[in-house]
Amino acid sequence: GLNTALKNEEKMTRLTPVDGGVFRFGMISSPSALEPAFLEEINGIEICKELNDGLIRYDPNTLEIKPAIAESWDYSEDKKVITFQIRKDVKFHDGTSLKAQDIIDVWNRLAAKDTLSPLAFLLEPIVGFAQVNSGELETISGLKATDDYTLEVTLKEKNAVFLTSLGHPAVSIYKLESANKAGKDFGTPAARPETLIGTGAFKFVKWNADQDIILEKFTDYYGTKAHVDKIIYKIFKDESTAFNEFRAGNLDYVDMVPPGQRQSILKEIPDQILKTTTLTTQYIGFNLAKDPFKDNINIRKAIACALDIQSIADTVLEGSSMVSNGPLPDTMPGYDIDHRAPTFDQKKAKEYLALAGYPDGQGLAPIQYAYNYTQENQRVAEAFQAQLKEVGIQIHLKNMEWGSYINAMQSGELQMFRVACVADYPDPDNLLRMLYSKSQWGMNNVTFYSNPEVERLLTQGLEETDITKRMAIYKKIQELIVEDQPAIWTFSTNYLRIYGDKVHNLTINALDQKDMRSVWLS
Amino acid sequence: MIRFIIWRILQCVPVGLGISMLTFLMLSLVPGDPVTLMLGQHVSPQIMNNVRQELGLDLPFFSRYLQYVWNILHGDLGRSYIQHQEVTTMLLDKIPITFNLTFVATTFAVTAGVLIGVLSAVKQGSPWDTFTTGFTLLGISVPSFWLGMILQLIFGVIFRILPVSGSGGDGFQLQYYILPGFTLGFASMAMYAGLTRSGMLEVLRQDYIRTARAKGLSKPVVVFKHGLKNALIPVTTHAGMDFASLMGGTVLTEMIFSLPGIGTMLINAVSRRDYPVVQGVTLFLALVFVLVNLLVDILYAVLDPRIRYD
Amino acid sequence: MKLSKGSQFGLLIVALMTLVAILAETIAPYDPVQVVLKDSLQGPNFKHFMGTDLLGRDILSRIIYGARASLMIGVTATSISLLLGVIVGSVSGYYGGWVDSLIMRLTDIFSAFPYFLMAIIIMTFFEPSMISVFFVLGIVGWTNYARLVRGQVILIKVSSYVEAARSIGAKDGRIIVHHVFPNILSPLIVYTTMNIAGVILAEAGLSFLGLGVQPPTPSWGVMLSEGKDFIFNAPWLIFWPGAALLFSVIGYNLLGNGLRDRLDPRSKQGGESNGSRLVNSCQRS
Amino acid sequence: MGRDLLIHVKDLRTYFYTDVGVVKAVDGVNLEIGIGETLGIVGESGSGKSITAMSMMRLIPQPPGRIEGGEVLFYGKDLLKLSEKEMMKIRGNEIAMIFQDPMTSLNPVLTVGEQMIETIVLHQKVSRSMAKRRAIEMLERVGIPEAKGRVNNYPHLFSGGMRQRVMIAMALSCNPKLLIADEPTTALDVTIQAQILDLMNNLQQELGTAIMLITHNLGVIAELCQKVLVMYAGNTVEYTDVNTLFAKPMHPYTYGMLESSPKLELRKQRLDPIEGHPPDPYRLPQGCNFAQRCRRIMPVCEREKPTLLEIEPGHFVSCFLYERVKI
Amino acid sequence: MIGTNKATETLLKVENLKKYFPVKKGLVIQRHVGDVKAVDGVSFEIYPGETLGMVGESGCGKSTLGRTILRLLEPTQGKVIFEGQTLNELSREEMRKIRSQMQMIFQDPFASLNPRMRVRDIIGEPILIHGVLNRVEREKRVSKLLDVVGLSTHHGERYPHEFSGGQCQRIGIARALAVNPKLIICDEPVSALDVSIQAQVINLLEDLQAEFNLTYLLIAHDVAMVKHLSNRVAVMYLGKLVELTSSEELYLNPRHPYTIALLSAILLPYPNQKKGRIILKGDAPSPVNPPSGCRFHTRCPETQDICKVMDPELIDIGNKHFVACHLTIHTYEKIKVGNSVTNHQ
Ligand SMILES: Nc1ncnc2c1ncn2[C@@H]1O[C@H](COP(=O)(O)OP(=O)(O)OP(=O)(O)O)[C@@H](O)[C@H]1O
Ligand SMILES: Nc1ncnc2c1ncn2[C@@H]1O[C@H](COP(=O)(O)OP(=O)(O)OP(=O)(O)O)[C@@H](O)[C@H]1O
Ligand SMILES: [Mg+2]
Ligand SMILES: [Mg+2]
Ligand code: NI
Repeated sequence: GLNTALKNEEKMTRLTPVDGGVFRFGMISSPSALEPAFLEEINGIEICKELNDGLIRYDPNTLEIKPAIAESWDYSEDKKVITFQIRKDVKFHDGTSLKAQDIIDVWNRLAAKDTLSPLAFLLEPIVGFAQVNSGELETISGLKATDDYTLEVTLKEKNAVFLTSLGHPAVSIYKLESANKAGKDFGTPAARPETLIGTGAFKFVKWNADQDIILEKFTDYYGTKAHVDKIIYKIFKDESTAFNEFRAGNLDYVDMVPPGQRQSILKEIPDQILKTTTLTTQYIGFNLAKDPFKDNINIRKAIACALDIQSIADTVLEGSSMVSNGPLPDTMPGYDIDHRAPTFDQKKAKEYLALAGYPDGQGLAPIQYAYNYTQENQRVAEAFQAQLKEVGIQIHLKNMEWGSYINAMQSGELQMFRVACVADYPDPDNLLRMLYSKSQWGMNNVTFYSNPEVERLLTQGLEETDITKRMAIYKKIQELIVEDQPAIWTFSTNYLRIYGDKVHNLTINALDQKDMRSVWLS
Repeated sequence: MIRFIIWRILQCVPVGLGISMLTFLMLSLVPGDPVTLMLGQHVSPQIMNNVRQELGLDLPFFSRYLQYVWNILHGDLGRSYIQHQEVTTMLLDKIPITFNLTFVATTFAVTAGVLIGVLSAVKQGSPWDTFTTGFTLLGISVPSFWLGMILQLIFGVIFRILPVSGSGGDGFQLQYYILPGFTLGFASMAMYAGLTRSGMLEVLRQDYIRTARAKGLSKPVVVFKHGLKNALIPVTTHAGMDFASLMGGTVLTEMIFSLPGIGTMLINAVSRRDYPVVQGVTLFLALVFVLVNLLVDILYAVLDPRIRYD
Repeated sequence: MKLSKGSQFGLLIVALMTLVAILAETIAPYDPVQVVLKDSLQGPNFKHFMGTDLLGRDILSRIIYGARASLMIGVTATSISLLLGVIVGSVSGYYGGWVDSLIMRLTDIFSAFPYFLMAIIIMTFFEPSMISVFFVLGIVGWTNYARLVRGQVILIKVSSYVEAARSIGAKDGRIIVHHVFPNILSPLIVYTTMNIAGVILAEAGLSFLGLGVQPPTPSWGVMLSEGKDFIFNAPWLIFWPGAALLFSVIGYNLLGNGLRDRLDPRSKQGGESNGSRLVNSCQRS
Repeated sequence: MGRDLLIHVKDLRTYFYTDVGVVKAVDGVNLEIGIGETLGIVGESGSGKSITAMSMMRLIPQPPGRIEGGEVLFYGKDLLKLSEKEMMKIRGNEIAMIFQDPMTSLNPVLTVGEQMIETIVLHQKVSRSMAKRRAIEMLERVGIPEAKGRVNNYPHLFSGGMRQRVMIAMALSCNPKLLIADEPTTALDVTIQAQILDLMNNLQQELGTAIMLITHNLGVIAELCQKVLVMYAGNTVEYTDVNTLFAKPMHPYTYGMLESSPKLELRKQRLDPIEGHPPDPYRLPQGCNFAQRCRRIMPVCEREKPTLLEIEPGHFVSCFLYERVKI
Repeated sequence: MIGTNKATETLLKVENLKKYFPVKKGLVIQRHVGDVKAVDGVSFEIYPGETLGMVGESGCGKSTLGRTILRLLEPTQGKVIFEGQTLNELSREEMRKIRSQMQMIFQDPFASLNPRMRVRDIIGEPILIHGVLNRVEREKRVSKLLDVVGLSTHHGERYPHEFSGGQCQRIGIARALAVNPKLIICDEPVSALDVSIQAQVINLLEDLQAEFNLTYLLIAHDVAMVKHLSNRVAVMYLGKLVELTSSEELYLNPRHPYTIALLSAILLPYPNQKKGRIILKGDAPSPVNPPSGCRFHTRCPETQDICKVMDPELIDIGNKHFVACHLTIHTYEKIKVGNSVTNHQ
C-alpha cells in the first residue's frame, strides 16, 4: 500500500531541510499513558515511538522492516533463534550507552506479572514468557545477551511475525532505572525528564495532563537527528476546536478534520492535506451462532448486496473512508485485490433473500444492529437501516455505550453489529488471526466464525518465513473468509490530516504514525 | 457564625458518604467490565485475571466498598485505572482550571446578569426591557456548544484577539478564560437577569425605596444602594442551586475549549469505567456543592443582616 | 380575569406546537426517516423548504415529527419530576423535623451528583429509548421541584387559612388535599412550564452522548446535536431545530407567566409574584 | 386668607392607567398649609390620601401613574413644573416624608446611621463625620436611648415604635419646612402611638415645622391638627378647621364616620355605621362618589358630581345638600 | 382563685394556662436555652352568652391564648375546661368533634380564607367535616348563612379575592357560624378594616350574638371597641392577666397602672380635650426573658421596690374586679373584710 499523498511529499522533499523550530501538533484526545507497557491507543503510540526506539522500525512509507537499535539480525537454522546485533552508539537520553542487557531488562519487565501489561502478548512467542507472565520466574529464559551488543532470542516455534511485531512501541527500549525510579507514576502525567528516559530521537520534557505534552530534540541520537527543536502535542477533545486553532495559526498539524467540514476543507487547502488509508478494518459482523445468520449464508449475502457502501462512504462519511471489500485494508501487506466480496446490487439482494427463505423479507423478524455510540456510527447505521428497508429487511438500531457494547459482543448476545479493528503491526496475521480464528472466540472473534481450513492456513502462514509464499497463504485465507461471509466489510478509515504551510517532509504511514525525525519547518 | 460554618461542613459528611455509596453502587451494577475496558480485547485471560486481582475487583461488593471508604479516610482516592496516576494528584491538577472557568463564568453571569436585570427592572415595560426579556429567553435556548464554536470562530479565528482554546499553561491567564467563561455563563447570565429583574421589581415596590426617594436621593443611588442589595437576596439563594447545573455545564465547555478540567476528567473516566476517578470526582463535586452552598448561606447573612446563624 | 396579550400569544404557540405534533403525519411533506443519500445536505429550496441533512432527509418533516418527541419528552419528563418532587417535597415540608432533614440531605446528594453521570448510569441499565429518556430526565430534575414544593408547603402550613381549617376540625389528609395542594399549584405550574424548555434542551445534551431519543426517530435535541458538526457548512441543520426550540421556549415562558397571573387570584394587579423568581434553572446541554 | 401659605395644592389630579382600566386615585384635591400649621387628612382606605401626598412629592410610580393636572405651589412655585434634579433638592430637604409602616419603611440591609447620614450629607453638604454627629443628635432628640451605639445597628434590631422615631429623626434631620406624615402611628400599639404623637407635637413646637398628617383615625386628628381635609374616593369632601369639623360635620360621609366609631365614655349604644362599601376605583359612579352609601341621597347626586364650595367661611364641603342651600 | 359563688354555669374555664415556645440553640444537639413565655399562667372563666374582651399590646400573647384554648397549640401547662370537659385530655378525634362547638374568627380576613376555594365551599366545609347535613341541606344552610351575615346567595359562587375586607370578614364569620358553635373566639376581627366597615362588622357580631345566643372571647387591642362590645374585659400584659372586670368598671375605675395608661392613651375624636395623658416609657419587654417581679415594673410610673421582686397575684378586690398589682393589693387587704358580692351585670 502506498501513501496517497506522495505527490505533495515529492514537492516537499525537494527543498533543503532547515533545523530548528517548534512543531505544534494538534492531537485529539489525550494519550492515557506513555508507559510502553500500556500503549494501547494511537496517541500514546504516536508519542512513545518518538521517545523510544525499538530493535526495528517500519519504513515511513512502505512499512517494510528497517534496522533501528538492532543493526542486523540472523535466523538460526531451525528459524527458532534470532540473533540481533545491537548498535554500539545507542545512547539513552541521560547520556548512558545502551547494552543488550538493557533490552532484556525492559522486556522482562513488560512480561512480568505485576506489570499487568495488556501488550505482554507481543513477547509471547519467546521461550519462557509464560513463566514470567504468571509470576513463576523473573527472567525470560529465551533471552540471552551473549555480549554487550549481541542479543539472542529463542522462540517457541517458527514465527515469521515476531520480527515485524518488534516495531510496536510497547517493546521499544527505555531505561529500566527510570521506570524503577518513577514507580507507579511511570509514564503518567507526573513524569519528569529523569523518570522517563528513552532511546528515541526526542526526549521527554513535560506532560501537562489533558493539556499538552512537550518533547525536545535529543542531540545525542544515534540515527538521523530530528530537525525541529521541540514538539508540543496539544491535546484537544473536539476536532472543531483543534481546527479552529489551526486556522488561527496556532498549530502546525491537526490529527483529525472535524466531521461536517471535510469537503470544505479539502476545497480550502487541498495542498495541505495528507490522506492515508490506515491499517484498520470495519465491518458489520454477523453473530454466526444466532438466528437468522446461523447456517444461512444467503441472508448474509442478501444484506451484503443490499448495502450501497460506496454512496455512504461518499456522503455520510464525507469521503473519509475507503470502501473495503475484504477482511484486510488495502495498505496491509498481503492484501488481495482480486477477491470478490458481493457488492451493491438490489436485485441480487432480493434473490438471495428469497433463497434464504424470506422472499421480500416476509417472515424475517426485524434484525437488531448494534454499534457503539458516535454520531458517525449512528448516521451510518441510519443509512444502513434505510437501505435495507428498500429490499424488505427491517433492522432495529441499538446504540450502546462502549463497555456494554464490548461485553455484549463478546458474550454473543448480539445479532448484527459494527466491528472496527486496528492492526497492531503491519502483518496480515495480526488482523486475520484476531478476528477469524476460533482461538479468539468470545474475545476478538465476535462473529464466532470458524473454518478448519482457515485455522490450518493461519498456522502455516505464521511459520512460513518466505515472504512470497507467506503472502500466497494469506491470499487463500482471505478468499476463504470472503466466501464464508461472516461479515460485510465496509470501510477502511481514510484519515485526513492537515498540516501548516510551513511544514515540510511530513509523512504518515498506514499505521497512522508520523515520523517526526524527518519533519522540518520553514 | 463559625459554629454554623463548622456545622455546614459537617453536613458534608453524610452527603459525601451518600454520594460515594451511590456512585459506588451504581458503577458496580452497571454492565461492562472495567478490566476489558482497560486492557482492550487482545488480552489473554491470564492477564485479565492478574489485573482483576490487583484491583481487588474479584472481592465481593461490600468489602470493596469498605476498603474504598477506609482508603478515603486515609486521604487515598486510589489510582486511575487508565492513566495509572493517583486520583488525588489528578484532581489537584485539574481543580484550578475548573475553578478558574467557573469563577470567570459566575463572575460574568452575575455581574452582567444583575446589571441587565436591574436596568430592565428600572425601565420596566420599555423596549429595552422587552429586548432583555427576549434575550433572556434566547439565553435559555441557545445550546452552549453552538455558542462556544461561534465565539471561537469570531474572536479566535477571524479577529484573533482571544485564544481559541487551552488554558495557557500554568497560572491564571484571563484571556484564555474569557470565551469559555462567556459560553458557560451565558445561560446563567440570562437566568440571573430574569431573577434580578423580578427581584428588583419586587424591591422597587417596597416602602423603603419610597422612603429613599422621598429623602431626595438620586435614582442611581436609590436603585443600586437601596434596591440592589435587597434584590440580590433571592438571587443569592438561587446561585447555590445553579451551581450544580453550572458544574454539569463545564463538561461541554471544557470539551469545546480543550480545558483540562474536572469536567473533562469526569467524562473521560465515566466512559472508560475508571472507577477510582469517577468516585474521586463525584466526591469532590459533592464537597464543592456543599461548600458553595455554605458560601451562599454566608453571603446571605452578609447581604441580609436580619439573618444570623447562632 | 383574562390572559394577557403576551400569554395569549404563548398559548397560541404552545397550541400550535401541540397541533403540529399531533398532526405530524398529515402535515409533514416527507417521511422524516427516509434516507435519500443523493439529496444530502441541500440548503433550503423549493423542494425542501428547510433543506436536508447529511442523509438527505427532509428537515421540515423532521422538525414536525421532532415536535412530537420533544414535546412528549418535555411534558412526560417534567411530569415525572413533578410527581416525585411533589411527593417528596410535601412530605418533607408538611412533617418537618427529622423527616425533613433526612429528605433534604437525600435531595442534596442527588443534586450534588453530576446529572450526566446519572444519565449515563441509568441509560446503561435501560437501553436508550424514549422511555428511558423520560425516566432519566425525570429522575434528574426532581430535586428542584422537591425544594420548591417543600418551601411552599412550609409557608402554607402556617398560613391563617390552614389554621382555620384545623380549627373547624379538618383532618390532615383533607388539609393537604384541599388547602395546601391547590395553593402550591400555581408556582408549581409556572415553574413547570418554564422548565419544559430546559428539559427539551437537556435532551439535546443527552443526544450528544448518544443517550437521547433513539434514531431514526427525530427530536429537536437529536437534530441539534447532529447539526453541531455542520455549523459552518450547513448551518440550516442547527438553525431550524434551534429556532423551533426557541419558539417553544418563548411559548412556554409566556404561557407560564400568564398562568401565574391567572392562577394566583391574589396578584390582582398583575404584579410579579414569587413564580417569576423561579425563572428557570434549566439543565444545560 | 391672611396667613402665610407654605404650600397650596390646586385641583390636583393623579390617575393610574392599568391593564384593567383607569383609576382616578386623586381627582381634584385642593389644600393649603400655612407655615408651622398642621393639616390632617382623613379618609377611608383607598380614598387617595397617600397618592395625594406622593403626588405632592412627585413620587408617583410612572407608569402606571400620571399626574394629570393641578398645581402644587410651594412658596409660590409649582413643584410639578420643576425638573427632576430641582425636585431632588426639595425632597428630604424642604419637604420630608414619613410613612405608615415603620417595619418596612427602613431599608433592612443598611444601618440606621447610614440611612440618616446619606440624607444629611446629600442636603447639608457636610462631611460624613459631621453628618454622623448630627444623626446621633437627632436620634437622641427623638428619644432613642444610647443613640451613639445604636446608629450602627440595623433596623431589625429596633422595635416598631423605635423605628418610627428613627423615621421621624431622619425626616427632621434637614430641618424641612413641611413634614408629610402618612399614617405614622397606624401600625403601632396604643401606648406607643401616644408616645409618637407626643413626640411629634413637641418637635413641631420646637422646630416650627408644618405637618401634613394623613390618618384614618379621627382621634389622631383631634389630637394634633388645626385643619382637616376629609377625602372620599379621590375627592375632597370636606375641608375646615378641626373644631368645626367635630362640632358641625356637614358632609354626610364625615358625619357617618364620626357616628360609626365606638365612643369610650358613652353608655353602650348601637353603632351607626355607613352601610355598603366604597366604590370600585375602576368604576366610579357618574354622580357623587358617595351617593350609593348616602342616607340623604337626592336624585341629582346620582347624575352629577358636586363641587367643593365654601359653605361657611373656612368650611368647604362638596355636597349637593349645601349647594342647594346656597342657591 | 376565681370566685364562683355565681350560680351561672361557666361555659369555658381556663386554669393556669401556659404556653411556652422553646427557644433552641445549638447545631448538632439543640439545647433548650429559654422560652418565649407567650402565655404564662392565665386563668379566667367565660359565662354563656357573654362577651369577654381581651386587650393588650401587640405580642403580649392574646392570639396564642386563643389558639391554645382551641388546642390549635398544645398548652405547656394548665387546663382548658369546656362545658365540664377538659379539652387537653381528649383524643385527637374527640377534639376534632368538639371543635364544632368552638370556632374562631381571624384577624386577617384575606389570609384566613383559602384563595382557591369558592366562598360556598369555605362556608360549607365545617358542615361537611362534621357531617351533619346532606348536600342539599348543606347548600341551603350555606345560603342561609350568607344571608345571615349580609351577603347574598350568588356571592357563594365567587372566590375570596373578589370581596372587600369587610365582606371577607363576613365570610369568616359565616364559616364560624356554620356548625352552630357555642363559643366563638374572635381574634382581632375588625382591626384590619376601615372605620366605617368596622362598625358594620361590630354590629353584625352583636346581632348574631343576640340571635344565636353566642358567647364571644373577643381579642383586640382597640380598647374602645372592646369596651363597646364586651360585658367583661381582661387586660393582658406580657403573657399574664393584669386586670379583669366588667367593662364599665374598667373604664370608670381602672386599678392597674397599665390599664390606666392604656385608657389614657386612647385618642378621642374631640379636639381640645387634651387630658392628663400618661405616656409610658419605652416598649414592652421581650417575652423571652420577662422582667422579674411584676412584669410591668419596668414601665410603671408607680414602681415600688416590691414590684421588682414579687410577682403580684390576680386578686379579686371586690365586685369580681380582679387586679394583679401590689399597689392595689394593699388597699384591698384593708377593705377585704367588708367585701360584699354584688352582681355587676
Ligand atoms: N400603582 C398603582 N396602580 C394602580 N392603582 C393604584 C396604584 N397605587 C394606588 N392605586 C390606587 O389609588 C387609590 C388610592 O390609593 P391611596 O394609597 O392613596 O389610598 P389611601 O387613602 O392612602 O389608603 P390607605 O388608607 O389604605 O393607605 C386606590 O384605589 C389604589 O387602588
Ligand atoms: N409559633 C411560635 N413560635 C415561637 N414564638 C411564638 C410563636 N407564636 C407566637 N410567638 C411569640 O409569642 C408571643 C405572643 O404572640 P401572640 O401572637 O400571641 O401575640 P398577640 O398578643 O396576638 O400580638 P398581636 O396583637 O400582634 O397579634 C410573641 O412574642 C410571639 O413572638
Ligand atoms: Mg395610604
Ligand atoms: Mg395576635
Ligand atoms: Ni483491536
